[in-house]
Amino acid sequence: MSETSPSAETTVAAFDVRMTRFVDAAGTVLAPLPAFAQDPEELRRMYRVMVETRAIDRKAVALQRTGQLGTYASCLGQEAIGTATGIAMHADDVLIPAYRDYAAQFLRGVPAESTFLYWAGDERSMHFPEGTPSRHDFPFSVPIGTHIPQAIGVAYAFRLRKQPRVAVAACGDGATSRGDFYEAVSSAKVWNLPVVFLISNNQWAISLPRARQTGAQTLAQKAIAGGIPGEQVDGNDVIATRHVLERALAAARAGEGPRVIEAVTYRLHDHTTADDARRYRAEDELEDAWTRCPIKRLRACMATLGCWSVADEEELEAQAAARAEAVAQAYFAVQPEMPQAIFDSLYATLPTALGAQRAEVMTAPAPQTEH
Amino acid sequence: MSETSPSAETTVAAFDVRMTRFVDAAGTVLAPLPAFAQDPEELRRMYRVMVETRAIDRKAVALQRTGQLGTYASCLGQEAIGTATGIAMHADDVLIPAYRDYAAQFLRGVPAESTFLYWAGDERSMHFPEGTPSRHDFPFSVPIGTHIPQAIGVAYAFRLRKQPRVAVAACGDGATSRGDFYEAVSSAKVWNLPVVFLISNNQWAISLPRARQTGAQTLAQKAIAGGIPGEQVDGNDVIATRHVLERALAAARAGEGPRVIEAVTYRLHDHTTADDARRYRAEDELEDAWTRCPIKRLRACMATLGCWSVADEEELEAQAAARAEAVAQAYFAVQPEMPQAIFDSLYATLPTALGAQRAEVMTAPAPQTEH
Amino acid sequence: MADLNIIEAVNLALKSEMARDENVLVLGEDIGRNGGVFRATVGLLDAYGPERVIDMPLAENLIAAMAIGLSTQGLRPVAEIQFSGFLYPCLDQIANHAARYRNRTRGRITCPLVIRAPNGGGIHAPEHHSESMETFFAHMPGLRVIAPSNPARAYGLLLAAIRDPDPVIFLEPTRCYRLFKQAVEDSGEALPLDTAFVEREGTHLTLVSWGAMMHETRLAADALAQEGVSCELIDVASLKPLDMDTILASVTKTGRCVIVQEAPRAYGPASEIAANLAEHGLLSLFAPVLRVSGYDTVMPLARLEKVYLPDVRRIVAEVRKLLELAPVG
Amino acid sequence: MADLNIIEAVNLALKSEMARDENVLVLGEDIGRNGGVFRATVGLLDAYGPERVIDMPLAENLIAAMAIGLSTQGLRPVAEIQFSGFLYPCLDQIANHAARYRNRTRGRITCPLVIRAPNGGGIHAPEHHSESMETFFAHMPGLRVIAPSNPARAYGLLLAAIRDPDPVIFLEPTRCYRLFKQAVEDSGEALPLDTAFVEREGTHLTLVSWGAMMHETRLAADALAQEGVSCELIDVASLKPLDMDTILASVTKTGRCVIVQEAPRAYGPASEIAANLAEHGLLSLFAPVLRVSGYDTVMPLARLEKVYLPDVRRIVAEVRKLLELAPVG
Ligand SMILES: Cc1ncc(C[n+]2csc(CCOP(=O)(O)OP(=O)(O)O)c2C)c(N)n1
Ligand SMILES: Cc1ncc(C[n+]2csc(CCOP(=O)(O)OP(=O)(O)O)c2C)c(N)n1
Ligand SMILES: [Mg+2]
Ligand SMILES: [Mg+2]
Repeated sequence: MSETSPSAETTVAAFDVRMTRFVDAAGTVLAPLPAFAQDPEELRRMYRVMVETRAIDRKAVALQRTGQLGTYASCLGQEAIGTATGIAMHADDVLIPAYRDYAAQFLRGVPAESTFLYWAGDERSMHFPEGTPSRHDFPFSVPIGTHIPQAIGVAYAFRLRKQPRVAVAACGDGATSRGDFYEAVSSAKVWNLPVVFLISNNQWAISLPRARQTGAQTLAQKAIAGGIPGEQVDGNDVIATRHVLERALAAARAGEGPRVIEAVTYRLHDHTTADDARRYRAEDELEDAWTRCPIKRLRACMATLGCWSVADEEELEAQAAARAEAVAQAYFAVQPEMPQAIFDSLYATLPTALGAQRAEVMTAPAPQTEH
Repeated sequence: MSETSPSAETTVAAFDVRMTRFVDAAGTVLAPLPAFAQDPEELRRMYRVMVETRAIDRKAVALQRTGQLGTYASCLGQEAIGTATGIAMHADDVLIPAYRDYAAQFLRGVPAESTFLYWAGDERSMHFPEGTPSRHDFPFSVPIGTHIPQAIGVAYAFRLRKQPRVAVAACGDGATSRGDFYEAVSSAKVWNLPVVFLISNNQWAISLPRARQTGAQTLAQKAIAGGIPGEQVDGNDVIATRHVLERALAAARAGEGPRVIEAVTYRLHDHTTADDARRYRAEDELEDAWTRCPIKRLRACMATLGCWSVADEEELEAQAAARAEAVAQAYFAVQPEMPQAIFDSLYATLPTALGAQRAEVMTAPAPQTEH
Repeated sequence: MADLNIIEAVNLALKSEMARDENVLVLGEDIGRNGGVFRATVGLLDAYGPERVIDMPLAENLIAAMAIGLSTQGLRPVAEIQFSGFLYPCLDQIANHAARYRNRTRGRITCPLVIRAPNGGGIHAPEHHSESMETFFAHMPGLRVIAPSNPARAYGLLLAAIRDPDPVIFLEPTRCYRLFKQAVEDSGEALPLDTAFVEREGTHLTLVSWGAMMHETRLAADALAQEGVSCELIDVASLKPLDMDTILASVTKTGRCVIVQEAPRAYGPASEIAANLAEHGLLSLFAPVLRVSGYDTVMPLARLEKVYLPDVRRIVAEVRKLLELAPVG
Repeated sequence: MADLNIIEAVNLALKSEMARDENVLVLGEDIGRNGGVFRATVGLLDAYGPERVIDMPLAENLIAAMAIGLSTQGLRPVAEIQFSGFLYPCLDQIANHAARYRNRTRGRITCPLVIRAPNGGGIHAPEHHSESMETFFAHMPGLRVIAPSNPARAYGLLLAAIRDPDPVIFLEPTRCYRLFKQAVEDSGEALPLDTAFVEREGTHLTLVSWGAMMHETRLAADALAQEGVSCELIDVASLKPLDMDTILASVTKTGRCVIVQEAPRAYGPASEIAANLAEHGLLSLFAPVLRVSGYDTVMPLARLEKVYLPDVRRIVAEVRKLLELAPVG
């Protein structure tokens, strides 16, 4: 092989990926905080959402362990991302979520008992209440990543109608290996769409570690394949996460086009309650990850800033526990659907050809509520 | 929105895309040539392949226009890439081609009449002759891009067996919009596979111009999504194209992993003979593209270097025309297959359940050969 | 009232509905300036602009997903998939999302979208361009699957499909796109979905088909009429939901049924019709229910595609076989 | 000879065949250290190493394509798709490539691969985990589709599938994975493909099923036996190619047939069997061919999945209906 003379090669494009962090794992503030984070009430608000989300999440796991809920996917350790998302989005934006984005859903008006109902296996859980921002939102997409290209259509509708709205398509690290993710990223800039792709990189896709998911050094750089900005953020730093999300949403809303955000976090729980991560994950990795817990971090930060006391903490713990219990009770109170419900939202009007099937179901013995 | 202090953001990754060119459109040598190109015989060889390929290609178009061939996809203007590929690959590498890579196929032993037979609609065209390198190769994949992830399996087999072989997966600019392309690029480095992804960016996917295919500034940068090197090459400069291909193949063979090459070229013909590009493409764009024709360029370069004469050109033209005519005759001489052929390669052994269907076909009137 | 072929009728329906409802938009590969590879969308770009006539990157999965996203926002996307074999990458989005959103959100999110594609072979097209895709969609709960067989039905059923509040797969008969013309009025009137059309009344047997094979079946009925065999001719038109009432009424009358499909035989659409006859029509049947179909082979390339495709000869032969088993009168 | 459940039998077949043939390798999501979400691949990583037990990135289309690439090189990949609803992204690769390479290269390139997946519902799994996917594959020419119903058949048919020189889709009955055990010998002996199994002889009617529904059907036959109804019980096992000879022989004897499937009714696998009976068995039939099936609804989430799933009660009810129409003896 010949040596190439330098003049035969020229650089035609260059890219970089940046990472944003304001608060480190110990709670130390590393850089001047964004304006919203200079308001202690805002810090307390974010903290409260994270703690309540965790309490509800723990309740769901407890219900599953006692046979009162189906398989459940915990958001333990990832509360900062959902919280930042729920706060950063405007009411009439559209959230196309991944299944650990509970905090964002709660902030947008999904009652937590709906979440429980979803994992119990009841479609009404995805009806979402009228009059809340969640009414615009998509339900979880279990087929990983397949919802992401749908965001292209949603954002296209906003552009067509000249609405100042943004679609936020959220997914995990595993989802970024799929063609679905890529086809959305690759095309979003063709129409300069108001869409933000938010990756919660929690380092694992069930048992597959991030490093074996793709050869890419960062997931943010997958944006480059679509010619759009990609950036990393410390997803356990709720301030940084909210900051980059607000910046991306504002840019998209202002017509500056799509963006990819990789929020780096860690899945502190098993993949779901049906999984046992000890099978494939080293204990010390998990222990180490706990040191970066987003809740601990914000608490330490607030303590340093002098806006959070032991009494505040105790009061919040009690509140959160009460809320989680109330959610469980609300969930228990939901009456089962009638069997014919499996036909009644299938089409706008049930085709005649299906009438006999529906009738058959109505004469069958009534199902019992199971969890 | 707050201003971000610089210290909150750090650069975590940086990438660039380079472009290689040795000979410009006028045939001027821009940089010291690689060793192979310092041998006039090698230049003449590459030139001959390109000219013969073009003659055969024109013959195919002529046959189609006179009703003697089905829809045909011309490689007009893209002869350099196929030629470079066919020369750069080793005999036992595997070519997983796109449908304009005729020159590469010819160099690997596919008889040109097979190409004609393919577009006439005869599956025997993809049988490829024993004892030639093409025997390892894949047939064209009409569903755009779907063959690319298959290269992952092929290259994995090489790695598993510790064979010094490389899989070359070729596609057009349009194909790079597909999840198939991405899933291959995204995963190739996970196993550090010996695979080269070769994009012939001819600026159009039927009527869609490159700029509306994706937001990416270059197609080479799609490599970054998989954490692998991506580079551009002037695909109308056969020397540069062969150089970067040989370099990529050697690297892959040496265990240095996968790579993406975007060869920038132009589709001088309609998409296929079923297309009329005047419907959507400006005449002056086409005229301008002709000034960068790879054949003209190498001829000018050789003329300057003093290794190509008018007499050489005339002799080659005559040879190429004769070869194209011989190909057509060989194609005409192929006898039609029997109707039951539609069953006979369906399974290794035809399941009993299908015996009656095969028998039915054998008693049906024999089909007439149509083009 | 103009004489139109099927592709012109499709084009007219699109034009007409885009004019009537600004929420209707079309998307697909090469559908803008190029007017679509079969010219179904000719003139739409000039009439309605690039925002409503969207040339798509080369990714069918994206086309389906984008159509879903658009439809959830109350738009009425009509997506074109260029050739039948390229519908496979859409199946995931259609089965797992389009067909389900209404049900899984108990009516909150809906997908009033249409996916149009040419279906079937017979035009000497390249590989993967000639597949018959009905079964894949007809087996998916929550969808409608329409396969028009002539210009008037293409027009009227496409209007109905676009206006329908649920996802509709609209499979057009490739080989009949330009085969014949018919007077089609741009009346803006939709034809009913879920309804089979009795195209010709007859007494000896019922011939059932849809899409491109209706044409061969019609010709076979003509040929059989010459021999004194009176065929009732049914165009299924809507494969899902399937109007078995119309087919059963006919078979109850004739006692004999031959179903003609282009798709491979095994697990094809004709089997569903035959199964329903075996369940609900058994007592009326004088003779076996026969299926004339493509073979269980990969769709052959152009040179042998005629071997695969059911044609008048094969339909007539099956009918004669049937009449030997159960002679008329 | 150990007592094994179906998942253990699958695991044993994989282990056994990987030991016998070094070209066999497995790939899929979470199949390595985690042993697969259903534990079908437990122990393989330790026994055969990461080169032959390949944990895949989260992309089913890639899994199918990679399996194809591997198989073209003479390897024998056995891919696992984690849940049935995630087979959709594989359909393009399977229909357009795996099922065609042999035919389109006239025998030069072949795809001796297996794609295994759990099939069907009944385990209260999340959305999209409980689909019945037979029809999609059974309609594709060039494939084989196997649906074992018990441990011994899972073992013997999986060996056969891996050794077969053509692509095989192997759909495992999710809800029966751990439902019962059976003595399975690690004999290395494959069962024949293309063959239905007469599991129990009977005289009054033929009950036909496969996969998970075989279990319900068997229980129904037991219940009916109590009432003096003698059912011949057929496990189709191989949906493609379909062994109609065995089914026809039985129906010729009994004159009555009920087919049980979990998939949605319309255009489902039972329709193909019923259609064949309407064609080749009509004269033997005393009564309509009945299909007990899932409804034409989206597979409900856990709380209502039992409403959807055929069970002993529904099977027995259909049989009683049939016997009313055509009483025995
Ligand atoms: C298409 C598809 N394939 C496989 C699965 C099974 N599955 C559920 S979650 C999961 C891993 C997802 O990983 P990631 O995207 O990182 O999200 P996380 O669970 O870590 O939040 C897999 C493989 C699925 N749900 N969908
Ligand atoms: C999956 C699929 N979709 C659509 C088509 C129809 N089609 C054939 S070639 C082509 C454009 C291909 O563009 P590109 O990849 O740039 O290759 P080129 O033809 O320019 O060489 C299209 C859309 C196809 N063959 N396959
Ligand atoms: Mg993850
Ligand atoms: Mg191109």
